[in-house]
Amino acid sequence: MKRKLFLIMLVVFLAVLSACGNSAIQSTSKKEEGGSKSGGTIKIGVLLPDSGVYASLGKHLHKGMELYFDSIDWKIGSKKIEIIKEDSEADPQVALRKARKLIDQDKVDILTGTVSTAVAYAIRDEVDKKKIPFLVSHAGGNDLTRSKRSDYIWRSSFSSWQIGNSLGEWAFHNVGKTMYIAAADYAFGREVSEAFKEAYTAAGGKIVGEVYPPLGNNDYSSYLTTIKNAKAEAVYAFFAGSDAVRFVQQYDQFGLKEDKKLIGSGWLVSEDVRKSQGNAGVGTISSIFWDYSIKTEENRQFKEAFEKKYNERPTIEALEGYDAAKIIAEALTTLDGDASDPDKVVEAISNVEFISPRGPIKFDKETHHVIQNMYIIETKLVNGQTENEVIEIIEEVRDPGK
Amino acid sequence: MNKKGFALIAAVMLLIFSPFIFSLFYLNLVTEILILAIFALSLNILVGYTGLVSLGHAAFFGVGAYMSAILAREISPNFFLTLFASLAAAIIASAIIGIFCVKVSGFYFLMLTLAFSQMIYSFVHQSTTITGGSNGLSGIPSPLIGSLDFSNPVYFYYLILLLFILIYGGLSLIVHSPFGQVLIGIRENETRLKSMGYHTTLYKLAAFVIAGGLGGVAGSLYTSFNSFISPSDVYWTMSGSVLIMVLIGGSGTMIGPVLGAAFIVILETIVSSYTTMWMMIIGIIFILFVVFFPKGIVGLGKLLLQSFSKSNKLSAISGKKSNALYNNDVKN
Amino acid sequence: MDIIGAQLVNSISYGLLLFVITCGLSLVFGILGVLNLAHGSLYMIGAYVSYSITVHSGQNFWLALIIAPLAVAVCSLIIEMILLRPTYQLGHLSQVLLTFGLAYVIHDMTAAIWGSDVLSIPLPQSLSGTVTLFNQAFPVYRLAVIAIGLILAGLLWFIQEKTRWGAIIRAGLSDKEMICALGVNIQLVFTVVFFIGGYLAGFGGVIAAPILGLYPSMEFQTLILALVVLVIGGLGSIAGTFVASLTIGIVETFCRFLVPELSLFVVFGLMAVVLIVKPNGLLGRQVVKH
Amino acid sequence: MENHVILKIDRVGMHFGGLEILKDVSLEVKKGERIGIIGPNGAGKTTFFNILTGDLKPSSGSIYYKGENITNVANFKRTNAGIVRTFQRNNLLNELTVLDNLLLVLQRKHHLQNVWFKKRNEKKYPKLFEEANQLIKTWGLEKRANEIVKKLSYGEQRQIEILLGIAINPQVLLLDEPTAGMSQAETDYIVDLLHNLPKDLTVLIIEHDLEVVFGLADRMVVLYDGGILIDGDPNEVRNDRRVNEIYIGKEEAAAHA
Repeated sequence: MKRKLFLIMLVVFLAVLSACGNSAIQSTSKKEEGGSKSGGTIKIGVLLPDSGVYASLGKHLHKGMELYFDSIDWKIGSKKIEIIKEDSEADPQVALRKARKLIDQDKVDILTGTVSTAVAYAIRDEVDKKKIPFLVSHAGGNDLTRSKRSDYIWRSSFSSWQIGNSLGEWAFHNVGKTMYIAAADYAFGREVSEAFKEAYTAAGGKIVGEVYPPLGNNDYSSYLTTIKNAKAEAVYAFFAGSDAVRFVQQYDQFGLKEDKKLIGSGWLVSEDVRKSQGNAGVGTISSIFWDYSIKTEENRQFKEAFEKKYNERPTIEALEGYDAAKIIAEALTTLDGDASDPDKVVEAISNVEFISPRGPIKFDKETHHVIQNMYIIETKLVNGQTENEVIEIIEEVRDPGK
Repeated sequence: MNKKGFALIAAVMLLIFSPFIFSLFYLNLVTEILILAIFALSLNILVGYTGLVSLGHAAFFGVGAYMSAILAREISPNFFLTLFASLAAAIIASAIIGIFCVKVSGFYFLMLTLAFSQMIYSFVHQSTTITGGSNGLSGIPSPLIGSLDFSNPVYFYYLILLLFILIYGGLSLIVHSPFGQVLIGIRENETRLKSMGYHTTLYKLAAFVIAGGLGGVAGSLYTSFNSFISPSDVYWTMSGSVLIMVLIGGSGTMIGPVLGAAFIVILETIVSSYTTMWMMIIGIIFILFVVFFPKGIVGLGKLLLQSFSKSNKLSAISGKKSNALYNNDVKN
Repeated sequence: MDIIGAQLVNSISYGLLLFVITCGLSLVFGILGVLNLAHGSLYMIGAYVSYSITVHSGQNFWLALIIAPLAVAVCSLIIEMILLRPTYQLGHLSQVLLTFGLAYVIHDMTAAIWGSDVLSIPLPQSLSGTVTLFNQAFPVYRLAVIAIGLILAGLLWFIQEKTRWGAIIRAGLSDKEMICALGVNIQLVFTVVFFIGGYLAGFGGVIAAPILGLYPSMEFQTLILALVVLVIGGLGSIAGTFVASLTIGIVETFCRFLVPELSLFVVFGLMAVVLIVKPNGLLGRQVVKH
Repeated sequence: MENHVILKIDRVGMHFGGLEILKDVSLEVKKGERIGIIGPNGAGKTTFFNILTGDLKPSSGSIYYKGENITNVANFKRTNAGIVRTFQRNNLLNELTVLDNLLLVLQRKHHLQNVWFKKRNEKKYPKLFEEANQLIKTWGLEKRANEIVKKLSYGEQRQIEILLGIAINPQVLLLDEPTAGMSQAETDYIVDLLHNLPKDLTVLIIEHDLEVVFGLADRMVVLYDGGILIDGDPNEVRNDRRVNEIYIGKEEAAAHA
């Protein structure tokens, strides 16, 4: 008898519970929630990896964002800015779960982040369906502003096309007529080298061979021997993080630097890996959209502020975080801090235009992708340490969107 | 009404009312737990009932998931089509792999399943044109049954709940059936089973295929749920985490893997919002369970229940405790 | 022909690097029957400790090579005494799981101490040059790794075959009760073997660090590779581990050279084939049932 | 039918590496015979059993069962054909109950093992449970039916070891030291049970306890150094000088030491 009574009470209890609160049934049957979202605060959901292989990139993006919001005192007009961080790990499914939490539970007004392109693709439908403005601050997969374009997704970082394409023509004229390509075997590596190949061969260059070591490959000796014996004047490489450290070091150790110039994307010799490479990176030419060595007033101020706050040099990810924060702030300022209407927010983002530490940036309203300068940089030895130097600027590079 | 039936009805009722109580986020979380619970239940047939510890179960999850994703994109998002195609693909894959794996046992079985799953992983990772490579496949249309669209999370939840109940019920029938008892016998002493006249290799293969097939179903549901699949769900770490779910929950019991899945998903979701050290926390909890509660959450629960229920005489406890611990589901 | 020769040198150097990384795991498994899934983590600790030492000692690689393996061995000793010793009665599967949980814990501990940036250790000054073989420059350090691998293999072989300790160890392999009867403290054997296993893991970490670098999740990658070597070689056989390391070195290097698309596939393919055709590994002991 | 040969072992040899364990052993077993196999440790008795059951493949020679060559037939198939063994060391499903151990045997016998979706309980399988309970009762294990096997005494486990073999209704039963390690009372009990086995059942029994084996067997085979030394009437064997020298004498010496 007791149990039957308990069951009846359970039913009553559940029925009462379901009558109040915002249950799933209610929120899915209602169309728009209107102003119930934020009161006096603007909630920004930040989805970045705090653990796993990309943790250090996530950390720098966070630092950059916080640096900018510090500078405006975490306020836009009368509204307070609140960031809600979630760890995307390196797992798209976990990231999607976290994105749902930010959107459904925390009711963020704007979403930003994602280092991994797979994560960005994974949450793409969710933000599109729920009309959450999503500013991509790192993930560079081409399709995000092409076939997977959404009204609510804007990208302030880069596309793999921009990275690869920018060096193609320049390399043909200044490096050599024959090229070997070595890139990490994952979607991004393939896209970057594809874009480079296109531009390089269009200029008249010849690709002698290609090799795609797996992501996280530990020993490049076999590939290097193959490359060494190929008849190419130079090598275009795409590697990042620990792969970049190992590849550049081993490239030097196996004596390839003497007869084949190494060129590639900026991550090959970026701020965060150069120190670990020793002097191996010296002489490398790469293309990227920002570098520590850019000599503009905006960049000087950014570097100074960053070094003062964190006592270390900013990395390119710090810059990405900084710019993403600034874009969000500038867009919302034009709306007086009212982030309740996602359509107005994305409209405001599309009109943002300012001079960033990386040079002037604005958005392509067609593709939703950032239009920015690309820099060709060379790694040199300065006072016993490697430093990059900008040797050429390619202005206003626009992703073709196709 | 016995104790067990009562608990069952209460649990099912709670699940049925979930959409009325939980907010959307928690409802999605419950959906995800149910899908991963199906995955863990499938592995449990191998690990818990047949005694074959596999470190490659994500392979079948992946086969099912990619099968669903490709079919939904290229042919039709019809739910039954994707579900049964995934089931069939996973059954075929597990039958082929199983033929080799069931010939070895113990550590060798662990390593051989790992080897096969890593081969499938590298295939998925490499075949960019079919599987989207490292970026995975996204924008997969939500499942349809006739003209009914399951993009609404509440409908989808009920669909998953129904499937979960069917699979849970089906599996508990199987493990208590004469066939299931053969599997338990193999776990306990394969030599003896052979000398009783059982073709144990065939039974192990059957268990492998059931596990693989249901793993594929779980993968298919996961794809439908998230509209997305990527190679990280086929990687060995996925196999490792589902194994942890089974072991923490309580292997060789029906409810254990479900509790394990819930525990890990909730832990990972909640804890990682506060600290980046969630791996350490899972690691420590895992170690504690291995040392103190080798029978998982289920074993812990039974211990607690026994120490609470004062009606039991002391002698009955001491006599029955180990009984319950070592023989969780076998007797019922 | 030069390119084949060069690739052969690459194979051997990579293979012996694998041997240096793996032999500790093989030793512990062979003697104690404990599959230490925290082996990769001990390797990682070795690499990070040697990083800290080189940074604070003005890039003194040799100092790191002396201290870091000892530090790891002490860690390993602590793990054995606090975690494993009280749980020997739980059985092998539980111990495997225990070390797996430990790997998770160590993962976050190292991340908390050393951060998640990519780090590396510069080559020791004296070994940083190159030598030309088969018309190609080879880093001296790679050749040194070959020498170290060979010496280590020889040393382990000598200890196992020619010394009293080796005799005890071999006895322990076949019959634990017997060595108890011989009046040997089996507890001590376990502790010492675990200590040595930890030392070798740390040693591997220091030797590999200048080549492989330091980065988050490096231990899991190493662990998987080490398990593959262990399986292919035959469980717990030092000679088997040596042969397997070289085999993988050769197969993987030449696969990268000839069909690079398959290089991820081939190692696991090789492992599967060995497990199917010769489940005891290339040089594993034949286990007779009954 | 009395003189019908059920099992024929034809020049079976077995070696592991360089070690020769069985040398050209030949033996014909007639239906209903009770054969005792004795011999010193290491004579190859258990290996001989393992070859008969298919747990080991002989290096040479063949085995015929009811006229059919079964040398390459898998062990479980031989069980199903009627050749059933018990083990020298208890080899039970230790974590399961006595009843569950027995049910596994019986469900195989009644071809119920491939039923998937019907719970195995007393209501749904009344005959199966009835038979199991009957056997348990016959063997005096009623109070132990729902105990986990490993909680039972050694003697009781030994009893179950034999029970599991007999429950299949074998045609040839191979008993590997059925009374090893048992007390005198337990041994007597087992011997009594073995005496009551159906008369048409063929039994091969390895036994160290000579009292037991001479009591049960109507034919004795002495294995020595991998070959058959003597094959004959129990009384003949008992009085054979060679047997007393190489086997019995040693055993007794050991027993008195």
